[in-house]
Amino acid sequence: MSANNNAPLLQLDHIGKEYYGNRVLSDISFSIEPGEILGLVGENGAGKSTLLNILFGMPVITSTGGYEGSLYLDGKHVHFTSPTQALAAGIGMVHQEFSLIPGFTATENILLNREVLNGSLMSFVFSDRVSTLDRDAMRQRAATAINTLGVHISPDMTVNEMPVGYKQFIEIAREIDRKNTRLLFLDEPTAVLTETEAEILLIALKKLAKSGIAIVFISHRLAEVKELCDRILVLRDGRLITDQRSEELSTRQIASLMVGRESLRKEEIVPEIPEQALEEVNVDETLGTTTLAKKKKKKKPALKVEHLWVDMPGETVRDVSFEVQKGEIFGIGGLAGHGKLGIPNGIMGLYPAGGKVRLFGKKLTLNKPRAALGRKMAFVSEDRRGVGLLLDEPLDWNITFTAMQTQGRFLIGIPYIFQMRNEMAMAKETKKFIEALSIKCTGPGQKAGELSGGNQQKVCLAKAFVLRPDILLICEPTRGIDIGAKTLVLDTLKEYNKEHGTTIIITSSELEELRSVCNRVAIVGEGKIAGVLPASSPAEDFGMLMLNAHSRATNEEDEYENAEQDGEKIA
Amino acid sequence: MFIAFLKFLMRWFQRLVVLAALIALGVWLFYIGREHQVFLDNKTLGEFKALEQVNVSVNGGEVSELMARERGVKKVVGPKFEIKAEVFDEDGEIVNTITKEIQIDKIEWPEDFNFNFNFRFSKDIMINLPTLVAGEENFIVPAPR
Amino acid sequence: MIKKFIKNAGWPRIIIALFLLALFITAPFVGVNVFTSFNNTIVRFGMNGVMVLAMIPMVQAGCGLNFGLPLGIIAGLLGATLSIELNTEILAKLAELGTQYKISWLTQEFLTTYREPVGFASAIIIAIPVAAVLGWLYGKLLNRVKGDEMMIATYVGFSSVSFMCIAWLLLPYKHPTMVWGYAGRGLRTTISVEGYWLHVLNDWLSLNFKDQITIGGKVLDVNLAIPTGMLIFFAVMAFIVWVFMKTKTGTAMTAVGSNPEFARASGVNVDKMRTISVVMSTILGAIGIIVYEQSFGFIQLYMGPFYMALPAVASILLGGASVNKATILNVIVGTFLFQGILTMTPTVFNSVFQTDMSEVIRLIVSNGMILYALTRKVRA
Amino acid sequence: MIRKLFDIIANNAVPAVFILISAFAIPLSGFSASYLVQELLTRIGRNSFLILSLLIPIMAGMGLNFGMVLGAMAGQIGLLFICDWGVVGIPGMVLACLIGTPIAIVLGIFCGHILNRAKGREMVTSYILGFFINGVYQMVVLYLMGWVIPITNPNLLLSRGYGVRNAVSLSGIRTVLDNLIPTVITNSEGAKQFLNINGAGSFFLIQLPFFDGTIRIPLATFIIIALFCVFIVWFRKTKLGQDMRAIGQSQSVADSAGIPVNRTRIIAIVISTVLACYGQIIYLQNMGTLNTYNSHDQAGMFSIAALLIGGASVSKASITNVFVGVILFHLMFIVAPMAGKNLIGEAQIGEYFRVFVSYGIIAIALVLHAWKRNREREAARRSLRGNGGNA
Repeated sequence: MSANNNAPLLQLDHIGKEYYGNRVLSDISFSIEPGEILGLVGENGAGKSTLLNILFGMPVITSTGGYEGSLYLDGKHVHFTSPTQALAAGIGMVHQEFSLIPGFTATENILLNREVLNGSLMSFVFSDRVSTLDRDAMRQRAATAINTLGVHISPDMTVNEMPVGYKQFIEIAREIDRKNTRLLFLDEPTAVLTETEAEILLIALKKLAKSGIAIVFISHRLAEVKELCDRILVLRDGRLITDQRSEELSTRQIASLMVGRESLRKEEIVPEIPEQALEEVNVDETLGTTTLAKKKKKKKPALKVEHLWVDMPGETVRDVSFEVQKGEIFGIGGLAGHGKLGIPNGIMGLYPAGGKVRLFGKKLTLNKPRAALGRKMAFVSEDRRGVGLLLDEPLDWNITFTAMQTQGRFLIGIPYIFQMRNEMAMAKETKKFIEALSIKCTGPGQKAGELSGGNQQKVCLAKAFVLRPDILLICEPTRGIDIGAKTLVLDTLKEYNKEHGTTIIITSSELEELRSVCNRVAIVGEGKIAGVLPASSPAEDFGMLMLNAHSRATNEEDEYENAEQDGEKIA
Repeated sequence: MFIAFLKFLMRWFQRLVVLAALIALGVWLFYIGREHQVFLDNKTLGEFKALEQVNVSVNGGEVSELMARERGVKKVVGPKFEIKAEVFDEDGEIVNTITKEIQIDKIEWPEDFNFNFNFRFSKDIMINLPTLVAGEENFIVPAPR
Repeated sequence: MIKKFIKNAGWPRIIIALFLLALFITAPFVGVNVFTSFNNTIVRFGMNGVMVLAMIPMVQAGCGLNFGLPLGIIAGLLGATLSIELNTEILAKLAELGTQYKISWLTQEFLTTYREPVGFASAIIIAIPVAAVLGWLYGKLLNRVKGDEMMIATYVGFSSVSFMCIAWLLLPYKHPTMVWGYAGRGLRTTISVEGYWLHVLNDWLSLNFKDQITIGGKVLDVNLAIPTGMLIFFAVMAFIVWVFMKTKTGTAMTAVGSNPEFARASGVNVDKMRTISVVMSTILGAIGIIVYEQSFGFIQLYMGPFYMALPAVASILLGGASVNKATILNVIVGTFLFQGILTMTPTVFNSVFQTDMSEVIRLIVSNGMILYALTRKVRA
Repeated sequence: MIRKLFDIIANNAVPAVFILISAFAIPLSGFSASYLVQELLTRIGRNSFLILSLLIPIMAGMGLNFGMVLGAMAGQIGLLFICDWGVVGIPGMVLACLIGTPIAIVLGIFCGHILNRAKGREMVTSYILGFFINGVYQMVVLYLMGWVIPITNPNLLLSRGYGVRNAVSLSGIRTVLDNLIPTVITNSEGAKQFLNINGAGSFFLIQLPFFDGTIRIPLATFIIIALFCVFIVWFRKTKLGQDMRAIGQSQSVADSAGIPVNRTRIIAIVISTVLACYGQIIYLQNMGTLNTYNSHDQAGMFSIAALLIGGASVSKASITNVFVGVILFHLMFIVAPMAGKNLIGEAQIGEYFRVFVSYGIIAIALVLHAWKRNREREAARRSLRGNGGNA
């Protein structure tokens, strides 16, 4: 330990980070004292994970050019280039994904790579790794660590037999067992816990803090954050917005700080687009008015989804129902991992799904991508490199392949008997889109893998446009591309909607983006629709919808009340 | 820091010791495990006439009967062996029994001995029985190639 | 420029090409007749070409290198042996059909003149459905074990060969040229195709030169026999594969190999495409072995097909293919290089060192090439 | 419940089928019990060590180490040297091991590096690597030995003056280990006969009155194998063993816990290669002749087949699997040709049958493993949905 007792345990000084010219963090400064619990909140993409990566010395940071600013531990300047260094310095981290070995017992997992060893003669010649394990001592240490948390888990239970909540405790116990751990980062530790488990955890964390360990707690459950933490930091768009004591903030305030009030400027622009779109296609129900609807026959919605469930790993959809009108741009938002991506993927048949989906009144066969494509739906996947593109093939293949396979275009010959690729037609079509979307490339023959992220996304769009879809489903259209390309992609979508009257469903984690493009936005939480709002609704409403969707149903009402009261006080 | 370095040094030292021990073990195994051919020669060499009959055994093993001008071969393992020769006269009576321990690698060859380069490393020797029986020292001659 | 070329071609390929070039250059100086060697290379190219071609569909569909080629070879062997066993019956049946349906050209006379090509064709025609069935089953199996195709393919090949060893003994073949004389049953280890379809492709339109030329005061025999027919056959097969890869199905297959998720999202039935590729590969393997046998002169049964996949796999990799991308050009270049080395090393090394190192070089080059391909990162 | 039953059957199906085959084939072959037991004991002594060398890479999640032939080659090179130098008996064997060890370590490190570059397809890579190193081995033994590498014994070299002969007699070490502690089991009558022939004193004689026939037991070899089993049990308890188990289950978790994954994987392969080297030396001391260019070829395949027949899988294997496997596999090996001959009148059929079984069993094991893994992946995905609630 350092002799300098006045210095804070950890101090961040003007930390910033850019990924390929894309700024994700700027000018973050704060400090943590021993025994303090800090709540770190922010939307997805606000920069929380990047901040953690920097503090934990993850290789992602070093391999992308390091970071700006400096870190001080006990007043001494530190720079971690690998997690091992961070661990050695006493920083522990519990990740969102479990880092446990399923076939091992709790003991083995807690003491992974820190096993208690018996001495052995062989270790002189080889290394300590040939010493045998002292199982009894290990079990005792594991039991101590588990007891500190106040739960009762047998140290001999194997992890794959445990309920999810237990796994989380084992993860934390592992960090506690590390003797030198002084600072603990917990990334959404309660997300998988039941209510009682979460309570036990919070108590345990408080106890830990009393023993002098500083804790940084990251969660979307604001009530928890407020209850547990001494101080709350709100991160938005890579900036530190607030650093206040938790008593001074209400959950509602936190929520609005997270979503941002400055976006009023954008809101002024938003309403224009839906109005235009509405006039052209004469669809009205979108904004809740019914006046124009009577002129036309009661039209069937373009897409009607009832009780949809989708089994997509990490993005499970439980029970979702909504309607989208013809010509509308419909947004689906929500936090990552809550199933918003599962909806379009499920409709397109890419993951096992059930429920009822009707296209213009006719039932759609689920679980068959071919059926969905055959009904003139097109899909742009969120996993561009994994699903969206043939990285090793030229652009013309990428753009025309789906149309070729499902609509029999770009082929010459006799259908069902002998059909060859019409490479001329393919190249011609591709050139058309290269020009229209100004895709930067050497020509239709260039491989898709060689393009930049933004241009790859345009290729994905072109692939969908070639299909001349009635309904276009787009996931995360702006993920991982730079700002210039972002606006271009969004503008393209708007234009396409205007020109062809195509119904577009956009799924995105960036709420602002949805609000700027869509007519209506649905917020998904826990695999269900939390609510559908017109894009022009105030940002706070969206924020509360997201956060409420996230918190447990039992807490919901109390929280609202508290929030309102708090809000009044502040006002 | 320094202690860590010492530990590192110590470990390498220990490894070197083990390595050296293993090499030494190899050399020792080579020394004790090598099989040699010992040719037994009952021919006249210089002043020593071939013997009528001699029964020879090596390390108490099988006995070979060698008549005059006969040659036999025995295999021995290791650097040392004991040879036992029983000399018979014309009537088949034992006249002389000689037991001799021979250390192959300690054989002193005469100065003027003409052998090729790796002879000393070679594993085969020949014993001239008449010379041996006569009690002379230089009864060991190079093995036939 | 050169750097880019090296990067595109890959250093092992360049080393091997230079090695082959060096062999060709040294050959005349050590008294090896370059023309004969070159001719041999061409013949062996034709013999092996179709089997190497068999690698393309599976590689393109993402099933990896077809180490299970022996399965196709077995189908070919069945076709070959049956065509000999049933040779007279087939000819008689054809003649009967000719008279029955009044096909003017299908006469007894025609069949006598073209007995050999008909026999060859019948071998292929019998082999194809067998290969298709085996390939279909094999494809279904490979679809269940995605990710481990290559190892399983190897052992499917091995076990099918050893299974057929039992079958060759027990199958009721009767033809006296094929079964063991003393037992009257059980097929022989090698069966001559002489009198049936030996060299039907080699001799068809073959170009023969016989001349003597003098280079630098040395008289050199030029004795060339270019197996035009076999090369044409290979070209036709290559063309068929090339055209197939350009069809709608072929395109879908390539996409499946390139990114199965993309293909699935585009409405392609991934498993079906993979099965088709395996069936194609197996059929090509079956045809390939028959072409090989007509030139080699013998049908090799029992453990004969055991290691036949390895040279074919090595050839296509040598030609520049990777574990998931292969073209016709890879096949041509690779087969030529590989067979070139196989023909040149024994002759040249024999003349220089008076020993035959060709077996060792074959082992190192072919397996080294496969290792190189396996250890390359597939996707960044 | 039904699933559990299915699992139990599936896990032990292979040994069960082989027990069944043997039950039919043994009476068909007409071999006497004492002959079978004698043959089996010999083969257990001969092969167990080689098979045991496969266990450690399986523990480290690297699958079946087809690269064990590398170790076998290293062992053979050691044997060639002691043959040349004429070192015999137990010292000869130990010296061969000492010479083989560094070669095996170097080859193992090489193999480990290659396999680290081909993660996810270790098996096919190690398999091809075996062929590749076989080429290098042939080059060394056939061209360099006697030329660059000093080998002088004319009994070893080809008549051309360099290169080693195809068949090398290992008379100097033949069965030295097997007969180090000579042990015989027989009945009282056999004992009398035996003593008449061999003289008293130099044998452990175990008399079992009910026993029919005379059986020699390679006791020293068994002791070595037992020691090796103890080693494996001990190794599992070490930190290194624990790390390997961790890596075998999840490389990424092990890596994030700070375990040097690649290095540990290399160590696993090195250990396996070195042990295979010793295994091959033990194998060949029993055989008594070294087929310079073929002996190692089959070592890998037969060992792997035996292990799988013992009920092991690509990801899980125990010492029990080794012994069950070696007994069942070799029982079939001994019995099949005779059974084939008596059944169909063709010994050849039995020969081919056992080859077919060896390859077939590996193919089936690989298929089952891949199948199971893909199924588990599906199940894991399904459970992901299940824990959050129902649709």
